[in-house]
Amino acid sequence: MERLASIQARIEAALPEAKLALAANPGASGQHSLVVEAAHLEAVARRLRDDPELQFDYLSNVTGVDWLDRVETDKVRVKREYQGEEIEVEESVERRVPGYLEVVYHLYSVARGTGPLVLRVRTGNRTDRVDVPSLANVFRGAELQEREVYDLFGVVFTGHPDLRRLLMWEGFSGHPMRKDYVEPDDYEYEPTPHGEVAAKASRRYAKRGQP
Amino acid sequence: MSVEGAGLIRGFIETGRNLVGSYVDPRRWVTVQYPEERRATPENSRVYPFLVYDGADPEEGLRCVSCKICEKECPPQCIYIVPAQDERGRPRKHPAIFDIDISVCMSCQICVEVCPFDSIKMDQAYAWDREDRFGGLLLHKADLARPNRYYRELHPAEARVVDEHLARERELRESGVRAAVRASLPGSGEPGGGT
Amino acid sequence: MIDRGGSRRDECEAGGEDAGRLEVSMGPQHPSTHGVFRMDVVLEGETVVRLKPVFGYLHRNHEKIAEQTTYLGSMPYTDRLDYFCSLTSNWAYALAVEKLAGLAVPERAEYLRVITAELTRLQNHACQMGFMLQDLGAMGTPMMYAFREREKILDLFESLTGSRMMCNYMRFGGCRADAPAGWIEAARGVVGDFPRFLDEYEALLATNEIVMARTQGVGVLPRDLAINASASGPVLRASGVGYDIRKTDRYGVYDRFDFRVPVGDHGDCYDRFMLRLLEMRESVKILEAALEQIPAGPVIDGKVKLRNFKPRAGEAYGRIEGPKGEIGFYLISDGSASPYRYRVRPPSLINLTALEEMCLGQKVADVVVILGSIDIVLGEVDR
Amino acid sequence: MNMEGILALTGWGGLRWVGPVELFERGPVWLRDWAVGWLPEGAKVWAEGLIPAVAVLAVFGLLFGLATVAERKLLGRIQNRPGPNRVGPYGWLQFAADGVKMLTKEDVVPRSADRVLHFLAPIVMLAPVALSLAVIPYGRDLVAADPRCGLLFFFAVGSAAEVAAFMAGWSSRNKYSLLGAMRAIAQMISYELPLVLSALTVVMMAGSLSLVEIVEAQSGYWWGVIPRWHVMTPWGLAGLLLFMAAAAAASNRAPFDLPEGESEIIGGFMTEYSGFKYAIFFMGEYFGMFAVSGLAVTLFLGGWQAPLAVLEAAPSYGWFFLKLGVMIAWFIWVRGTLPRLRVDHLLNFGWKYLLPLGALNLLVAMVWRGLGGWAFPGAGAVRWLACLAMIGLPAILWGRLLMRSRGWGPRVYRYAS
Repeated sequence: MERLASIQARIEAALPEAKLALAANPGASGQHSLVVEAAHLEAVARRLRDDPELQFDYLSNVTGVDWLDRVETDKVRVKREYQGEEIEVEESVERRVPGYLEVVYHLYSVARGTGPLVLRVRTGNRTDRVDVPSLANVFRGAELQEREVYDLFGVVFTGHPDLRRLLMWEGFSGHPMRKDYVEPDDYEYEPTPHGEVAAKASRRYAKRGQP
Repeated sequence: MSVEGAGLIRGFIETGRNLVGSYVDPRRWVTVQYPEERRATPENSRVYPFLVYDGADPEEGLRCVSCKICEKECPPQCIYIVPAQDERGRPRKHPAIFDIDISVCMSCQICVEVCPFDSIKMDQAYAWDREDRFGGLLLHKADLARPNRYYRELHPAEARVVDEHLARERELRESGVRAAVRASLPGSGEPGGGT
Repeated sequence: MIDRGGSRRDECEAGGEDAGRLEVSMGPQHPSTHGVFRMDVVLEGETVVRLKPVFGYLHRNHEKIAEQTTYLGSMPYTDRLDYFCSLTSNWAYALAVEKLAGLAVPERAEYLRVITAELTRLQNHACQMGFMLQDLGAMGTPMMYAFREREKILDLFESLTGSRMMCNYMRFGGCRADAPAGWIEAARGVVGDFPRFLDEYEALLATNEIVMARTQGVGVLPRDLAINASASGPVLRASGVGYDIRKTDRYGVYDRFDFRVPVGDHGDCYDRFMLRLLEMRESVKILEAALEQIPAGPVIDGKVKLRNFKPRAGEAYGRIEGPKGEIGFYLISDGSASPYRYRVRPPSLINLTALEEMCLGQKVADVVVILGSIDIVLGEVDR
Repeated sequence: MNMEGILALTGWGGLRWVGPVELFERGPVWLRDWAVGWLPEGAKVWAEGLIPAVAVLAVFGLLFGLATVAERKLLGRIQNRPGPNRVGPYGWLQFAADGVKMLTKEDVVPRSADRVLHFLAPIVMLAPVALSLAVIPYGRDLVAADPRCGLLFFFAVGSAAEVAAFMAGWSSRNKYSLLGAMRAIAQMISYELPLVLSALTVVMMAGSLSLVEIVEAQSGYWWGVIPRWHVMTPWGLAGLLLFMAAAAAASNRAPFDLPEGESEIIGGFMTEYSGFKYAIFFMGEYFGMFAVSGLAVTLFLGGWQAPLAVLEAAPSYGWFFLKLGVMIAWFIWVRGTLPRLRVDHLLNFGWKYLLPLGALNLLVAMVWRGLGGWAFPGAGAVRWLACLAMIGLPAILWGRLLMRSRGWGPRVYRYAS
């Protein structure tokens, strides 16, 4: 934790506009993380890589996490009029906490043998503000993994050189790793690109007069 | 300093040695002529689960109490259990239906590990085939039941531990019952009874 | 413009930049793509001018399955990621969960883990070299030698874990079962015989002029790109980076063994090939020491619950040096019986990041060799 | 067997007592004459051509079957496994089962293939190779045809296989087939040259293009023990090695099996062939291997000549087929040992290595003949060694130069600290 705080201080000193937050890990592993604002992600990552004291040059793992919208209930005491007199009652107020998608990066240093440094970046929500800057230009190793996160979670990486689906086929709709993804009953009838290819081929052969 | 071409010649010598060696050196020969020869399976080897029964009756002797723990823990969820009921409709500690879909089972042995009653164990089979792809691979209680004798043959070391453990439990249970009976009898004069 | 469904004539008639180029879809059904991997290759003559890997033919969403089952229930699925190295996948997953829940592992179990992991490395490297030589066109001879040795190691696995490939052996806080009587001696015998096979391999292949001509200077992955593209395992080390997680993280009891990490200077297929040979020699050293030192004692922490295992909320990333590279598991627990997030870091997939750079300008025959030298298993690439 | 003699039919109507040696040696020729004798005068000239042709095809057809089994068994043993051992005694009838399988398989022709060429390609592949078997002398007087230009005929006919390969590759309309066909053309054309060049050495020394005469030029023994085969001379030894390297390439055998290259381009020009057509291709390749092996035996290994004078009692064609078997075993051993070359290495090897060495070998042969007049004690050994050095040293040094110029060589590895 102290080490992470010193890294945070170092980065904030170098990049004053970038605000980092420490996210503590309640588990036993002691792997705490730094939360970066999406706008400064690339600069922070570049700094982490190039800083001669840190040298986090190896992006081991990139993954997404889907945090659903939650409904939290707060207990509030309110004054209510009841049978003519005012009394204080406890009421529960439902508060909707918007969910978000999170991209988690695990950085290591090959040069120093240190790590992991966990970086997290969050999207605005789960529906329309799902873009995060791509790290593929800082770490080539992010290229395929970001494609996978895009494919399975629907995080859009701006600036990615080749953002296509990785594991699911092109034309597939939905993002299977999201928590609210509903599996179709029957995969057999999903449209696949092959149908289009077959139709095109048959048109061409018909034109040429081949069987 | 090596002569160009020496590497190729070294390779020829090596394959030539293996050509001859396959006739004389058993360490170079791992092939088994399958239908005629079968390699012995080691004791730990596993394929699919079976149900153990004690005594002679494969139905009543089943150790399974249909607690459904294995059904819940099975990763691919290939176990299906319906508990038996007595005449009055109360659940009995016995499975009415115990099916395992072998086409889904991945032989992971987790059901065996989680079973608190030592009633499901892993079978061994060198080759296992069925002609019917669907029905033939759905094993019912009758297909799965095997005597404890069979288990002892398959996994002798493991079965010894299990048998000892079960015997101890039975002893405890029976002595507990006896103690309870004695305790309920007034004026029981036997010293040290029911401890 | 290339018409994907079209024939040669269409492409040649199309004119423009792509005239005279041939787009070949190598895979998903191709003898040398190690399964159902596909590469869209554009050729000029036989020279590769563009290569796009296409993934997902074996995708089964392993991570989603794991998020819907218990912690223990995912263990047999990790066997099926890299079906050549089930034991190292097991270990990586067990390690991640142990970090998540703060569990300690008995000493004997740590030794058994090292032994099984190094045996896995031996058989994986041997077979990888065999497959690569198969891709080079060596008619299966090296592969058969590798499989001959692998057979002996798989026999050991079967008598220890009950299964030859889908071992499902590690548990949180230890290993599932102790070694049966005589197993350690049998393992010693197999390990003792292994250097003979390595000598044989070296004589057959290491100085073979055709192998050198086919692999030296082919598929070069420069040092900086290797680090930047997150290559790991022998691929990273062949590019001149002496990074071995067994040394860096010192997980398990690896700090008790004396072994060296071979490093290549060229980053080509020959280096990747030879490094695996040298790594096997080091693994034999580790195994000999481990089989000598293994202490008596329990193999699993009896207090760890098998059922209803619920680590407290938190997250952990655990990784080990698998035969193919860094295999890691990232887990987020919300305190329930199944992980909230379960992620596999697949070394096979991530090592393919720089595949296009390695293949550009090479011949089409080199593409399969480069792919073979990276060592992928599609069960892990597509998950 | 009656050791005194056997009543044999020598030609039409002539009966006489012969010994077993002569019976086996002359038997095939007598059998032919006897069969021809039954026919009317006009048909005899046809029959005299046809009977050897049928005999050659039958013998090599059977040899093809046995060679496939032998190849699989030998490869199996090299790889420490038994190989086919189920059909027939020790699996030797496997080829019959394979044949039945091939014949009953569906013949798949791609929809967009050029059907005529696709159909013709296997035939065009097999026919010239079978023709080239005609000029090889299998035994004393056992040759289907003995034109004055036998060797020329062999190479001329053999090069038609290139057309077949390209026909197959082009007509299949498959990208892998096309790649395979292009490789086949490049390879066969480049390797015909070193092949011819190394054969040319023999022609020069024997002074004839007729294969029968070339074999006869190798008769006799030095000091009564060492046969006067060409391979026993330095230029002959080098010629044989060059010839075998080029022959492997010309017949698409490992390590030069790039046109098939199944790990890279699936099956090369044979990708879209199945069933019987594939079997014909397969047969064509084996016939090609037999033809070049037979030629190598003829040119360098003394053809049907026995290795020792005392062994001349055995029938001459037996010696030929024994040597042929050794050649085939060599091809199989190579296949079990070596990985495949890459196409540019292959062309480099052909043009930059085999071709200059082939030319040099001609020179060595000339020197060998020129030094034949030496008559001091030990002159034979000096001449032998001098000629060997003349071809051997350049071969090693030139090979080293070619390897080193590309930076190929063994490496030493370091360990991370």
